Order: sequence, then C-alpha cells, then structure tokens
Amino acid sequence: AGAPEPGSPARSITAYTGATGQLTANFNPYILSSNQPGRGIIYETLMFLNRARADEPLPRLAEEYDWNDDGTAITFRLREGVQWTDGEPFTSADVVFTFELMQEHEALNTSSLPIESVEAAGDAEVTITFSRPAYTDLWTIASDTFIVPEHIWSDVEDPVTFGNAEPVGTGAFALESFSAQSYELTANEEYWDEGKPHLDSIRFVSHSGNQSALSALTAGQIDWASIFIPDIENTYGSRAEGNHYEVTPVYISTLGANLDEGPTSDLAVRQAIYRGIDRDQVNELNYDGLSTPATPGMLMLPREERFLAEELEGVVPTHEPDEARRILQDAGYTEGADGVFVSPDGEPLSIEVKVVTGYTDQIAALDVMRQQLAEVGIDLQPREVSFASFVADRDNGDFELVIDNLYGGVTPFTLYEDFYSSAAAPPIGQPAAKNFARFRSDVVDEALEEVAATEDEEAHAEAYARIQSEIAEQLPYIPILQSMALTQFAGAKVTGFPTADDPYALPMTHSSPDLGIVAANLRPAG
Amino acid sequence: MITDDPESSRSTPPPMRGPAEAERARAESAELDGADPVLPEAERGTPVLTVRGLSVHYETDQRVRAVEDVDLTLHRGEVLGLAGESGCGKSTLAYALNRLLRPPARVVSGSVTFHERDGDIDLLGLSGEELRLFRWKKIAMVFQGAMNALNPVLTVRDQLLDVLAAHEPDMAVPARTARCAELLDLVGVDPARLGSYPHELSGGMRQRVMIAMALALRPDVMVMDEPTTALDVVVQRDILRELSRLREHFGFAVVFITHDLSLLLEISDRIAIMYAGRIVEQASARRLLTAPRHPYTVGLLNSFPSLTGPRREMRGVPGQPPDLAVSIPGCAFAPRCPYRRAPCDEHRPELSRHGQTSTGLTACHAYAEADYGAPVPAALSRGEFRPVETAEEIET
Amino acid sequence: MNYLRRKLLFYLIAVWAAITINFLIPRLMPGSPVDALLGRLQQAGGAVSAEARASLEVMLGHGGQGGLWEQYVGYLGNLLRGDFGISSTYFPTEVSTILGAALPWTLVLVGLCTCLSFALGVTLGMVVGWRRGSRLDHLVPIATFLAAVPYFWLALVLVFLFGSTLRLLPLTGGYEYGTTVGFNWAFIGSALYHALLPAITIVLSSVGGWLLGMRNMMVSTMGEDYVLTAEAKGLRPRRIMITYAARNAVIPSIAGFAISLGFVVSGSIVTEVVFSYPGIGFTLLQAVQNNDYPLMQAVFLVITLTVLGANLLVDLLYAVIDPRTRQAG
Amino acid sequence: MSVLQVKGLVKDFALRTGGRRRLLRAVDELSFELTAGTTVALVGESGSGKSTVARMLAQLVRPSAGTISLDGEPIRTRGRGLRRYREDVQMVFQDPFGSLNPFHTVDHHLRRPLRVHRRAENRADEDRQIERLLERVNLTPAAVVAAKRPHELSGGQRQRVAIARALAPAPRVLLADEPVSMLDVSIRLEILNLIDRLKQEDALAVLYITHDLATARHFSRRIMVMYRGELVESGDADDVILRPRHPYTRLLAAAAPDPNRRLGVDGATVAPPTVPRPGPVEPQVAAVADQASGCRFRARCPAAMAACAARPPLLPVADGHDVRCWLYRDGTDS
Amino acid sequence: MAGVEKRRTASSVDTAAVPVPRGPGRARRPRGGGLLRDVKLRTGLGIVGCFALIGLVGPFLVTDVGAIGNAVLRPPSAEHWLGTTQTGQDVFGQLVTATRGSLIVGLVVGLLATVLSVLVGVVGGYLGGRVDEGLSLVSNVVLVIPSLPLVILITNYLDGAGILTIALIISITSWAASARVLRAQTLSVRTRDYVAAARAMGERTWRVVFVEILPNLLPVIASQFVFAIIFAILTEAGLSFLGLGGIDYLTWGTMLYFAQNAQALTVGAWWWFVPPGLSIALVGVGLSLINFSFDELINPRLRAPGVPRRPRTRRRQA
Ligand SMILES: Nc1ncnc2c1ncn2[C@@H]1O[C@H](COP(=O)(O)OP(=O)(O)OP(=O)(O)O)[C@@H](O)[C@H]1O
Ligand SMILES: Nc1ncnc2c1ncn2[C@@H]1O[C@H](COP(=O)(O)OP(=O)(O)OP(=O)(O)O)[C@@H](O)[C@H]1O
Ligand SMILES: [Mg+2]
Ligand SMILES: [Mg+2]
Repeated sequence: AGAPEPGSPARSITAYTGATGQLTANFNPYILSSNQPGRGIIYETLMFLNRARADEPLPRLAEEYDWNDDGTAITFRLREGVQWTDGEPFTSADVVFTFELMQEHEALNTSSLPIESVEAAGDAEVTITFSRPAYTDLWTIASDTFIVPEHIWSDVEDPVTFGNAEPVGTGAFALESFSAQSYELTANEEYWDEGKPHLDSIRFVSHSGNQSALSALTAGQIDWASIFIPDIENTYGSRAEGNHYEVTPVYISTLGANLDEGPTSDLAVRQAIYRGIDRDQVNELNYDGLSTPATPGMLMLPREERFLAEELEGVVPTHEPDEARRILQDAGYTEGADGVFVSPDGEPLSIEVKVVTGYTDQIAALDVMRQQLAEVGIDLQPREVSFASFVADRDNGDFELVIDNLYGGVTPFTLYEDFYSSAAAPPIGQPAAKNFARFRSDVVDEALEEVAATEDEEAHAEAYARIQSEIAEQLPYIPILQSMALTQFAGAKVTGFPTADDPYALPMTHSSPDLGIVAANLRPAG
Repeated sequence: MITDDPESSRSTPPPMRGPAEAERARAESAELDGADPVLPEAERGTPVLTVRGLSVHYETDQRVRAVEDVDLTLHRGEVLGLAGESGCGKSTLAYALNRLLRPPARVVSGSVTFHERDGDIDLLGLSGEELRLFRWKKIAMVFQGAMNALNPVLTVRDQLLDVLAAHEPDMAVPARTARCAELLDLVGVDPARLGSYPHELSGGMRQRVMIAMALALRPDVMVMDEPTTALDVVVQRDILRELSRLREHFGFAVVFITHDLSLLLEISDRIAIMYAGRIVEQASARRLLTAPRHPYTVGLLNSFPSLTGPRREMRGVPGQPPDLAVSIPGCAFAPRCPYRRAPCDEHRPELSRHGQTSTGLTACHAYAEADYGAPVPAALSRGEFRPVETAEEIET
Repeated sequence: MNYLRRKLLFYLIAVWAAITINFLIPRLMPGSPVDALLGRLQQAGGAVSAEARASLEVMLGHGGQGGLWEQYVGYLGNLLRGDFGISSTYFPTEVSTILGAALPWTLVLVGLCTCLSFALGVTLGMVVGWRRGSRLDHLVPIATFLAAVPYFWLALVLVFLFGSTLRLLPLTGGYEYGTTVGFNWAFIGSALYHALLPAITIVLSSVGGWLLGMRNMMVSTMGEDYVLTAEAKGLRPRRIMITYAARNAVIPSIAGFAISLGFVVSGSIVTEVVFSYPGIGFTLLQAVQNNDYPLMQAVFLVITLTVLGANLLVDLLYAVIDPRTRQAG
Repeated sequence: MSVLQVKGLVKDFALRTGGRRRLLRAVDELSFELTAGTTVALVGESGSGKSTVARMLAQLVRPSAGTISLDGEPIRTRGRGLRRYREDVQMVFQDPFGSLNPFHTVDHHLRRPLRVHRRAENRADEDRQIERLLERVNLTPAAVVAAKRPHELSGGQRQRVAIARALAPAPRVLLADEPVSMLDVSIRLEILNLIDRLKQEDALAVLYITHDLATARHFSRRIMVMYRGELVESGDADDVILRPRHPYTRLLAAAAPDPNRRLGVDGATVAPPTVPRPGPVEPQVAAVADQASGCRFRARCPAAMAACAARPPLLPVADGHDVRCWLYRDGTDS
Repeated sequence: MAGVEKRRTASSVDTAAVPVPRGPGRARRPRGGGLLRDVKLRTGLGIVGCFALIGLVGPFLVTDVGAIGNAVLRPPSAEHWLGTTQTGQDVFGQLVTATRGSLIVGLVVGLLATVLSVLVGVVGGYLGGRVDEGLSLVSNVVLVIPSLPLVILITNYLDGAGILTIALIISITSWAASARVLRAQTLSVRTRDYVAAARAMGERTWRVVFVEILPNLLPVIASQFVFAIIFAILTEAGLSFLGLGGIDYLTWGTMLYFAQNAQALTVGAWWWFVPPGLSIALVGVGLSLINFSFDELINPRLRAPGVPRRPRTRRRQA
C-alpha cells in the first residue's frame, strides 16, 4: 500500500495509529475505542490548543471565544460557511446539540464538564454556562469536544454505544471505505480551510503490534506512524531517503510511592530513591538516550517552561548515590550485612515495585534501576502483575511502589489537579481516581483553587511555583524521565509535518485533535 | 549330489483319499464348469519348479542362515509338503520362491527355475515388470492368516479385481466382475459376499477368498504357507477338501507348508522335512510314514498320537532347534539326536539316496556306514526315538 | 447408524463440557473479572449502563444476583441467542460481530493449511516410508527439527527473511489494503498472496509431524501380510503403496488429524499474531491483552466448537476410510 | 474321589451389537466332576466355551449360574476363602508367550505364588522350592533358568515355567487350557507327558482343554465334547473317539487329521463313521434367545429330524457315556 | 507448536497401531546395552544431557543475568559469547538461566501429565466398567477441547502466575492423549494371559496393576513422558511469547518475548533472538530422538533395516 511509482509525488499516504487487530467501523468520537481519525480529522473541535508549544488557541469551527467575568460562561463565535460532508450547513444548533448531548449523557462527558446550559444566539454564536469557573477546562471545552451534526445524531437512540459507521463530519477528510484491516479517508473537497488538505487520501491500517508495524514501516509500507523503534536512527532514520522522525515529550515516567503505608511513606526513602537513580543510564539503556530529564516540578518541558518555578530552573534530578545513603543514614537507617539498609524498625529496605506484565520497556528499566538502587542499599523488587490487577492495586493503594506514567493536559493544572490534590486521594482501600500516591497538601490544594478561579497567567505562574516547590520536596511521584513519543514520517513522500522547529501540533498519529491539524497540513513531497 | 527323486518324478501322484472320498471329489469336480482346461495327463509329473542350492540369509547383526543349500523339485500337479519345526526356514523358503523376501533377507546363492512349456525362467533373475507379471500368474501364494493377508479396507471384490486389473488389463470391466463372482462360487463362497469387507467374513471364508484369489489367474504353482493353522479342524478339513477338488480340476502343483506333520502325511504326495534351514529328508508321504529314516523325522512321527490307532508311549523331540545365527559344522540335529556319533558333530551329512533299495533322500550319517562307523542302529530302522535326556539343559 | 449416533452423543457432551468450562473458569478464578472489565470499559469509552453490568456478570460470574444455577441458565440463554456480550476492546461492538469478521480468515487459512500440510505430510510420509533406506530418509531429521521448532520463532525468522530482507512476500495482513473485501479477483488474489507466508509457516511447522507419523505407520504396515500378498499378486507398486499400504497406514493419522485440529488452531494463534492476520487467534490475543473477558470467552468457545465440529467431520470421514469402525463402533 | 464338582454351570456374556445388549450364552448348564489322579479332556471347536469353563473354574470369570464345589463345599468367591481356593486350583494357559510377564524373571514368576500362598518359611526355603519346581519341570540348571526372562526362553521352556508356576502353591486341581496348541509339534508331547507325570506324582485332578482329539484320547480318561456352550457328549476317552455317537463328535473325529486313516497302515482299529459334508456354517455362538429351543447342531446335522426342534437332554447310551441327541432317545445305539 | 503435537497424535493416538511390546518368539528385546548402541538414542541423550547439565549447574556459573551493562546490543564476542541485549545484559548468561526455567516447566509437566495419564488411563483401562467409561469420556472430552486457548484463558485469569502454576495448567490440559493411548494399551495388556495368571494366582488388584501391567507399559509411558516434555517446553514458549508466561523464572520463551519486544530481529540482533529458539528446537530434536528409540522399542518394525550400507539393487519391487 502506498508504495508510489518512483518519481511521482504521492497524493495518498498510509498511516498507522497503533490500532491492533481487527478494525471496527466505529467513528463515534466520544468512545475512546473508536478509530482515532474520528477525533480530529473527521470531526473537529471549536478551537485547537497546541500542546507542543505555547501557542495562541487556533480557531477551528469557532473563530474566537470569550469568557464571562467569573469564568462561568464561555461564548464561541462560530465560523460561517462550514458544511458537513453530506452537504448540510454547520450551525450553532450542532454545537448546542453536542454540548447538550454531553450534559445529558454522563458517559459522554468524560471530563465531567459542569455544564449548566447551552444557548445559541443566532446561527453563529453559542454560549455555554457552567456551574463553576471553568477556565481550567478550556482544553476540554474547546479542543477536546468534537462537534457532531445534529441532523444525524438527533436520531441516534443511544449515543453512548452508537457505532457511527458512516461518519459525517466537517473535517479535512471524510471516510471513503472501510474494512477490518484498513480504512481510507479522502479529501473533503468542500473543506472550509481554503487550499487544504493537500493530500488526496490517507489510509489508516491495522497491525498486530509494533513488530509487524515496524516491519511495514521499514519496508516503506507506512508513511506516518508513531511507534517505538529501538535504535531509531539506524533502524529507520537512515534506512531510506527522507525518512524522518520526531521526538516529542509526552509524559513523565515516575515511580509512584504509597504515602500512606509501607517503606515509601517515609520521605527519606523517597528522597534516597530519587537520588539513587542514574537516569542517564536508564535513558541510554532503555530509551536510546531519547528521553529528557524531568523536572521535579513535574512540568512538561519545554512547553511549560514559562511556569517553571525560579528555584527549579535548570534543576534536574541527579545521580547522587552518596547523598542518598547519607539521607537514609540520617533518617536512622543502618546498613545490613547484605548491603541493604535496615529501617529503624528493623525492616530491611526491600521495596516491591509493581509493573504491568508485558510492559517490557518498564520491566527493563526497573532491571536497570534495581541495580542502581542496590548500590545505595535499597533492594528494589520488581513484580509483574496483569494490567487489570495493576490498575486495581494501584488505585486501591495496595502497593509500595509502582512504575507508571503521568500524563498532563495542555496546562500544568491538569496534572497537578489529577495527581496532587487531596480531593483525589481517598483513604487506602477505596479507589483513587488519579492521585494514587494519596498525596495531601494544603499548599497544593490552595494553589489549585487559585488557579481555577482566574484566567490570569501571572497568577497561575505564581501558584504553580508554590506547588512545584512542595512536590519537589515531598516526591510522591519520583520522576524518572520525561519520556518521548517517536513519530515517523516518510519524508520522501510527504512533508508539512510538525517538526521540532515548527511544532504546530503534536505529530503523533494517536493524539487528538492534533492529528486532524497535521493531516490537513501534510503535503506530497517533491 | 543327487538331484532328483526318481520315485515321485516317474509315478503319477497317488490318490489323495480313500476310495469313497475320491469318488465324491470326482463327482464334485464334474460340477465345475467343464470349459476349463484340465492339466493334460501327459504333463503331470513333469517338473514345474526347480530349486538348486538355494541359500537365504538374514543379514542382521548376526547372520541368520534361514535357508541353506536347499534342493527341491516340484512336479506339475503334485502336492509337496514342507514340514519342520517353527523357525526352521519354511516361510523363508516359500517367500524366496515368490521373490518376496525383503531386506535383511538376501538370497546368497542358488537358483530357482520355473519350467514352462516354451522354456525355463530364471526366477531370481527376474526384475521389474517381468517379475511383477510373473508373480501370481505362475506362482500364487496363500498365507497363514487370511485375516492379515486380506486388506482390511478393501472389499473382497476390489481385492479380486486388483489381480485381474494388474494381469489382464485387456479384460473388460464387467467381465472381470463376473469372473470374481465365478471365483467365489468356485471355492464355495456365496458371490453375494463380493461386497463384504474381510472383517465381515469368518476365518474359513477368508481363507477361501484367499484361495479364490490365488486361483484367479490359474497359476501353475500354489504356495501355501500354513494356510489352515489358525482354523478349526472342521473348517480346515473343509478347506483342504475344497483345495484337492480344485487341484484335481486345474492341475496346479501345491507347495504345502505346515508343521502339522499328521496333516501333511494325509494330504501330500511328497514331503520334505526341514531342520535348521536344510532339508533333512525327502520322500513320498507313504514312505515317510511307514519307514522314516532321519532321526528327526522319526522323532516328529513320535510326536503325535494317532487318533484311532492303539495307545503307545510317545516322546516328543526334546531340546531346542539350534540358533541359526551360529554356523554349525556338523549335523544340526546332532545335539538332540539319540543316534548321534562322533562324525555327526564334525561333518554335515549330505542329502542323498542311501543304498539301492531306498527311495527318497535322507541327510544322515547313520545310513552311510562308512561315515558313521557302524551299521544303521536297529532302533532307528524300527522307527524308535528314545530321547537321550528329557531334562532341558539351559546354557548359561 | 449406531456409530454415528454414539459419535454425535459424544460431541454433544463435549460441547456441553466446553460451554460449562467456559462458564466456570471465571467463577473459579480469583479476582473479579467484572470489575476489571468495567474498568476497561470505562477507560475505553465512558460509563457503562446498569444492564451492561448485569449482563457482564452473567457472562463472567461473580454476579451478585441469583445462585450459580440461575446464572448458568442465564448464560446458556445468552449463548442460545448468540449473545456473547459486548467487547471492551472494540466497545461498543458486539462480540459476535467481531467473531463473524475474524472467523472466516482463520477457517480459510488454518483450515486449508492444515489440510494441505496433512495431505503433504501424509504423502511424503508415505513415500519416505515406502522407500525406506533410500536417500529420502534424510527427510526424517529435517522433519524432526521442523516439528520441534517453535512455531512463532519459525514464523518470525521467515518474516525477517522473506518479508523484511528479501521483500519477496508481504509481511502482514490478510490482503492488500486498498482492495475491497468481497468476491473479486483482486481481493482473492491479494488474499492468497498474503496468505502465502503464514501458510508456509503453518505447513512447514506441522508437516514434519504428519510425515513422521505416517512414515512410521507406513513402515509398520509394510510388514503386514496383506502388503506382502499384494506384492505377491504382482500388483503395480503404486497400487500397492497407495491402496494397500497407505490406505491402512493413514488410518491412525486421520484419527490423529481430528485431535490435532485443536492444536493447529492453537498454533495458528501465534502465527496470526506474528503475521497480523485478521483471524480468530489474533482476536484471542487482543482479548487477552486487553482483559476483554467476553471476547476471550467467546473466542475460546468458538474455537472449541469449530474444533469439535471439525473433529466430528473427521470422525465421520474416518468411518468411511476404515470399514471396521462402521460395524463395531 | 472327586475333588471339584461342577453343577449347572452357566455363563452369559453381554454383547453389544447395534446398540442393543444381547446375552450370549457361552456355557450352558454344564455339570461334571474332576477326580484326583485323573485327567478329563474338554474338546470342542473354537468358541465352544472351553476356555470360559476353565476361567470360571479359576474364578477369573464369575459364573452366571450354577455351583462349583471343592471337596463337596461350595466355593468362596472373595477374601481368604478365595485365596485358599486358588491355592488348590491352578491354571496353565494356552499361550506360553502371553502367560508369562515379559518384564519379570522366571524367579519372580515362581516366587510370587510361594509368597502369596505363604508356602515358604523364609527366603532360603523359597529359593529351595523354586529350584525344586524348576527341576520338576526339567529345567536345569535351576539357578540359570530362574534368572532368565521369558523372551530368553523357547516356547516349550516357557510353558514349563508356566506349569512350574501353577504347581508352586501345590494345587490339587490343574486346569490346562490348550497348554500345547501354541507349541511346536515336537515339543507338545513332552509337555503333555510332563503334565501326565506330575498328575501321577501329585495325584492332581487335571482338566485338559484341547481341540486335538488325538491327544485328548491319549492323555485323558474321560472326554467331554462341547458344542456352542453345551455338553453334547461325554464318556470314556476311547469310547468317545472310536465310537462317537453325537453327529458333531463324529464330524470332529472325521475332520481330525489322521495319516493312518488315509494310508490304511498301522491298522486303524475302527474307521470313524463319515458324516456328509456339512454346509459351510462357521462356528459361532448364537444368542441366548436363539438357543432357547432346539438342538444347536440341528442346522449342520445330517441326521436332523423333526424332534430336533426341541432341545435334547443328555441321554445315557452306555455306562458313563452320555449324548445330547434325540437319536439316542431309547438309550441304545441306533 | 502444532507441529510436534501432531506428531504425537498422528503416530500414537491410534491405539491399535501401537503393539504392546511382547516377546514374540524370536524377537529379542533390546537390553539396556543394546539400546544404548542406538545412534539416535545416544545423540538424543547427549543433547538432552547437555541441556540438563546446563540447567542444573549453569545458573551457578553465570553471574547475575539481570546485570545490565553499557555495552548494548553487541554481537557475540569473547566477553559476551552470545552478545548482549538491549540493556547490555549477557545473552549467554540469560540463555543458561532460561534453560533451567524451561526444563523445570518441561519436567514438571512431564511428571504431572504422565502421572495423570497413568492414573486415568491404566486404572480406567484395568478396572473397566463404569469407572472406565467415565474416565475415558473425560479424557476424550479433554482431548478434543483445544488446549492452548484454554491455557491462555486460565493463565490470563491467574495473573502473575509462576511457572509452576503454568506447568500445572499445561499438565491439566495435556494428559488426555496419553491417557487414551495408555488405556488402549492397558486394555490390550489386560487381556494377556499373564494378567489372568497373576489373578488366578491370587495377586491383589493393585499389585496386578502396578507390578504386572505397568512395567510392560513403561516404554509407552516413557515415550509419552518425553513427549510431554517437548510439548510443555513449546507450549510454555508460546505462552511466554504471547506475554502470558510465568514471571518468576526466565525461560527460553520469556527470552524470545523480550527479544521480540525489543525487535531484536529488526535491529539485526540475531544473537538475541536465534539462540533461545534454537535451544528449544535442539532440545525438541534431542527428546524426539529419544522418543524414536522408545517408538522402536514399542514397535520393532520401525528399527532401521540391518544393512543400510549395502547397495540395494534387487530386493525391492521394481
Ligand atoms: N526379518 C528377519 N530378520 C532376522 N531373522 C529372521 C527374520 N525373519 C525370520 N528370521 C529368522 O529366520 C529363520 C526362519 O524363519 P521362517 O519364518 O522362515 O521360519 P518358519 O519355518 O516359517 O517358522 P514358522 O513355522 O514359525 O512359521 C528363523 O530362525 C527366524 O528367526
Ligand atoms: N469376555 C467376554 N465377553 C463376551 N464374550 C466372550 C467373552 N469371553 C468369551 N466370549 C465368547 O464366549 C464364547 C466362548 O469363548 P471361549 O473362549 O470359552 O471358547 P473356546 O472354546 O475356548 O475357544 P478357543 O478354542 O478359540 O479358545 C465365544 O463366542 C466368545 O466370543
Ligand atoms: Mg512360517
Ligand atoms: Mg480357548
């Protein structure tokens, strides 16, 4: 597929979103198991908030928005002249319908937007009212809510389980054909963004997993994909003319500690671990050196650099084994005969780390860290469990350490609120939504409240700084590295993708709604 | 070396049965379709198969000399019985006659010649298509267990048809089928049984089917390797009766192999006794019964009581046959022989006619005074067999 | 026919056993699959309605309501209606839809390959056994090796060699992406082309077993009197080899064929994974990786039923091949 | 002095044909007794139920009806009583290749019965007894033989080991089920002579099962002829063979190979009456239902008559000679 | 992995096809010494012995196999005989350690499955009647239910199981074919006169089963034991490859899994991917060779003809 005649610029490309196995004709943008292009390429959002760099919101179906004074209502001015791919015009009724749908169906309102009412003012203006200030929800409202056509969806009986096999959207491409192995999107001739898209079609394919996708990628059968490839420069980058890959920081991998119980409830232990890890070695051995250091302030860098607390500027976790031992000794730990520290209670410092079976990169990383920590007298015991029990144990607090990744949103707020607010930390035994370390801090809670109440970036920065110094001290989630997603483009065939120099959107095939922006910008090479 | 037995080559075979039975058989053979050719009287008694110096060895770790230097002549229309202890090489000889030996068996020397009206065929020289076409057409074979000799997954018809298809490809298909029915009828099996599978037939029926198959091409020679051993006496009797009736009619020669000497004595014209791969005595059935020569034959005749005769004391032949993997310089029977003398251990006795008066051939030093160093023991001439020892010594 | 009736009865029992095992496993195993599943469902696409939860509980056990027996009855009822529940991996697609799409691929690929490999193995085994002692004997160690090589390992090595390095054959998938699925030549040709490598793997790794088994039986059978008789009858060697020796020698292989169908499906799971083949085995793996219990159970059941069905067919065929079974049973 | 008495012994086997269970009567109301120091022969075609009789007597198969008594006492079928019975009644099987366990040595085969029946005080005594047993069956040197496994012995030697094993518990009854039919002709006589000698030495009661009329006549005092599970004729050995009464016995006698008869030599005393060739009916056992009425030989019998539709009783024709045939209704030879 | 499974079923399921070793008059039963002269057996024992030795003592000789190093994905060298993995671990060391894991699975399954099949097959076959009917129904049902999917299903429920648990599950799903063969063999041995003789002599039932019958089934049992080992190693490898293997021991399957996940083949690290697979295949071949010898013991006709070196010109039909 997609192997073009040499010399002729490809007007069609093949992309791989990471879909495995059989594809199902599910383009319901509200169901996460649906096909990725539904969220971003076929259906679009009102605005686009770039998580790759601190851009101004990009108008999409809406041209601009306004908050009311206290942030409890937002008004969108909609773009005019937009058409659904079935020829019906896009109007404010569709937006109202979409938000009312979320209001009505809790299942679709995955971010629990506190929607109170949705009102249209004419064909091109919509106001959404919330029960509390919703500044921090802008990402969800504007950039993560996909507008669906009322004239079709109003007939849908149960939108929660609606498969939507024949999607009608406003996006740059529309579904052309579908099979269990691949589907093809072709350019929307009537797309509102003049001149776009540049490609005729994009085919999305399914593979059994990375191995086979990688084979296809190296064989030139895939032109756009985001899969982890070991030794990417040699395996892909230099493999064929024009092969290009992007390294995008996406999440922070951490060792999540149980603050309520066990050895890790002792701050000294967490600090010792923090200093005992040689992140460069982990990076080299496990991530091909592609990852970047994480900040103890838990921001995604460089995107959120502007919020970085002054005191943390330039601070990255370092490997200080001696310091780690000293911290433990100061805290009353003594070194046992086997070189493992023993707590004042007489417990050897042996810590179990849970990891999902089959997450080989994490398992391998733990292997590396186990040896590093052994040198500072901490006995790390990786234990593989299935995904289901991992999730259950983690959320219920049945662990000492887990290796897990923290994902944030478009601003630092999302990550802080999810993982560090007391409200998200139920007692042990009850499932935590996100804050499984069960970190509770008045400083953080207060700062979060302040951020939520204002749109003022200055104020935000100040509050975030407080949070950062608190969590960098307490280390409920011990940062390992800021991990990268790899995205591959067959540069010989296609250009126009986001690059490190021009990160106009996240390049990954699985990020929504970014893939819609990218798809519309891709153009045949040559 | 004496090559032939003048007695049986000259005379026509003696009648097989008592007068009453013979008459009945004649009446029965009249029932057979008259169109079939019967062996011309003139040809009876002429040799049809000659075996000269045949040796067959199994070339395993130790070479097993299963058949050693065997001379035999089979005449047209006669029944040649081949008897001997289990493992003495009877089957090997039979297979050699039909070129059925497979490795590790190998014919190491000798010749087998088939005599036809228009010339002789060197059987051991045949190969490929020639051999295939020769088989069954000239020499057919009936094996011991008919259950095992019939293919369990083919119907009787298919197996009969196979023979016709292989040898008479020109025959029309309906004619072949008709022929199959005819054949079954001939051996006294209801032609309706053509569609049956072997397992649906009783043992006797299977054996009859085998015989029908053997008859399909009207062979000159039929080799029967223990064809009735597994059968009930009554059934066995039936089959034998059937056989002699057919033989009377078609005139084929029979090599009949069994270790049941009493049976052989009853049905054969001539009998060859084998011991340890060699023929030790060969004579007409009557002579063998009335005046056995070889001590082994004597011992064998002592091994079964007569059904109707007076009770007499009998002993078997104690001891075991020799291991054929070990080459024996002298007489193989010597260790078990009550008449054994020094030369028996040293030289092998030749199979020969001893004296002018005797008929048949015997391989025993006792009849060659010069070799034996003493006249024929009186007890031996009387047909007495007094075992040396009854206890069985088992070598360490 | 009595044989047939007994076989049918046996298969009914086997089907019942499979269904019941399927019902019992989640109930006997520690942990609550329902919770795990609900967790996944939530991850996959939002909240789950109350009925969905109830039906999952019936599917998977650990249901709060009703005794075991009631659950069992409910479960059987669902099965009869073809209701396997909703897949969490493919939420909100019905499990039955997914199975419907996956099954034909496996049936065709695995079914054809199995038959092919059986035919090939048996034929080779026949010839090797027949010509024992000739140069063909060298096939035996090769076959032994092939039979001992892990399926997936061979598959990956082949993919690496033929797909990635030599680029002779397509690497993955069931057909060319662009073709429309249906009865058109483009599709069928492309499907065949794509099936080549998986097929070669399946055949390579399973043919050895057949070959060895058949060869051994052939050697045994050639010692039988009826083969000797056939030779004495002056039949043509081909006829002897096929109708006399092989016809009988193949009988145990056919019995083995029935049973090994199950193993073949097992093997295909791994092959399908390696080749991204859109079949049932890969679906099972997906289900497993995603803790998609309804899908897992349904796939297991479908595989089992298919294998049982094939077994039944082979058993019936067996009766045709071996006349002795028909009578005795 | 009769040791073992059998009265009205019946064995029905359940057959499954076409899904239906049928009963097959393998042995039908058989009565006889075995006396110390004498041999009784049981002859009959294959499948006539001979082995089943022996197996019932050896308590390997449970009789469906009838009584077996040892020394006048009904036998025990379980526990200690069964063991005692087995001490007294021993069996020699047909196939010497099958009756010895290929895995075990001769020593094991002889030692076990001594142990099971506690015939020896200690190991040395056991060894001594084993040696004696082997010597009694003419297998020497005993030590060498004892160390061998069955496959290292010839058929005749194996059969002797089997006999030695049967003798080990010092039984009073020996059931010999076709003990020589699988052996070479030349060895047969030896084994039969051996059994005969042991019988005399130990005053054994021997049941000799065979289909070989000639040896039956020579080695036994009485002969019983079975046909399809029924006793059809029994009497003094010579009497039964030389003057067979029942048409079936005649058929058997006529079928048995006898070289003397053909060649007219050696003065056969009485030529057995010939029976017209019967139809090719194969031996088989009819179901109980089919057997319910009439003489079972009727279909093959040249002398079949109307009366044969009813089952004939055993009719005495001479002293100790009974025949189950309507021909002898009036008690004399007709 | 189906390959071997089929071999088993094809060659040994048909019960009638495998004659129980009996001492037919002149056929000499090979004794220990004779058996060892068999080249196949010797080769097989050699291969398997090597691996067993490695599994037994190897892990003591290699240092911490988890030890990471900065020499990443190096091809074989004097220092790392089989090169290194993606995290600089020594492949040879892992292979040695994994040998133990795989062999443990093989042995445990071999033992358990054999014991199960003997219990079900031999006892059922000997006792007959209802017991036998029940047991053979069970084994027939277990036999037709495809085992790998079942094992996958069960292991997935039992998350994070150790290899012993996995071995247990493999055993439970894999004894049936052997039980069926053993039952048929028992049925045929049961009718042997020596069993009747033992009973007639007064031996107790358990003695008849275990002392008279069982020893004669030993070649069959041994062959099945060997087979179960191959089967288990392959199945375990398959499971591990699917990410469902045991987590407490390194096995060849786990190694393959990691190698596959690190896309060893794609990045050209054949030294990581090839050895575990070859080890499995080698052990499989070794065990198969041993099995062949047992097969030949059970069925003497399979033995190679005595004169393989002779040019065979004539004996064969055209
Ligand atoms: N395939 C073989 N390999 C080695 N030796 C063999 C083979 N077949 C037969 N023999 C040996 O050859 C000798 C003759 O065997 P053959 O079968 O011809 O004897 P037989 O007289 O027919 O015996 P029986 O009466 O038992 O049928 C025996 O000692 C036997 O052990
Ligand atoms: N266990 C059994 N189940 C069913 N039928 C049986 C059983 N044992 C024997 N029979 C049948 O009982 C009848 C008598 O068998 P038995 O073995 O006693 O005959 P026999 O006279 O010893 O025959 P042979 O001379 O062949 O040994 C036969 O038809 C046989 O098929
Ligand atoms: Mg023979
Ligand atoms: Mg019997």
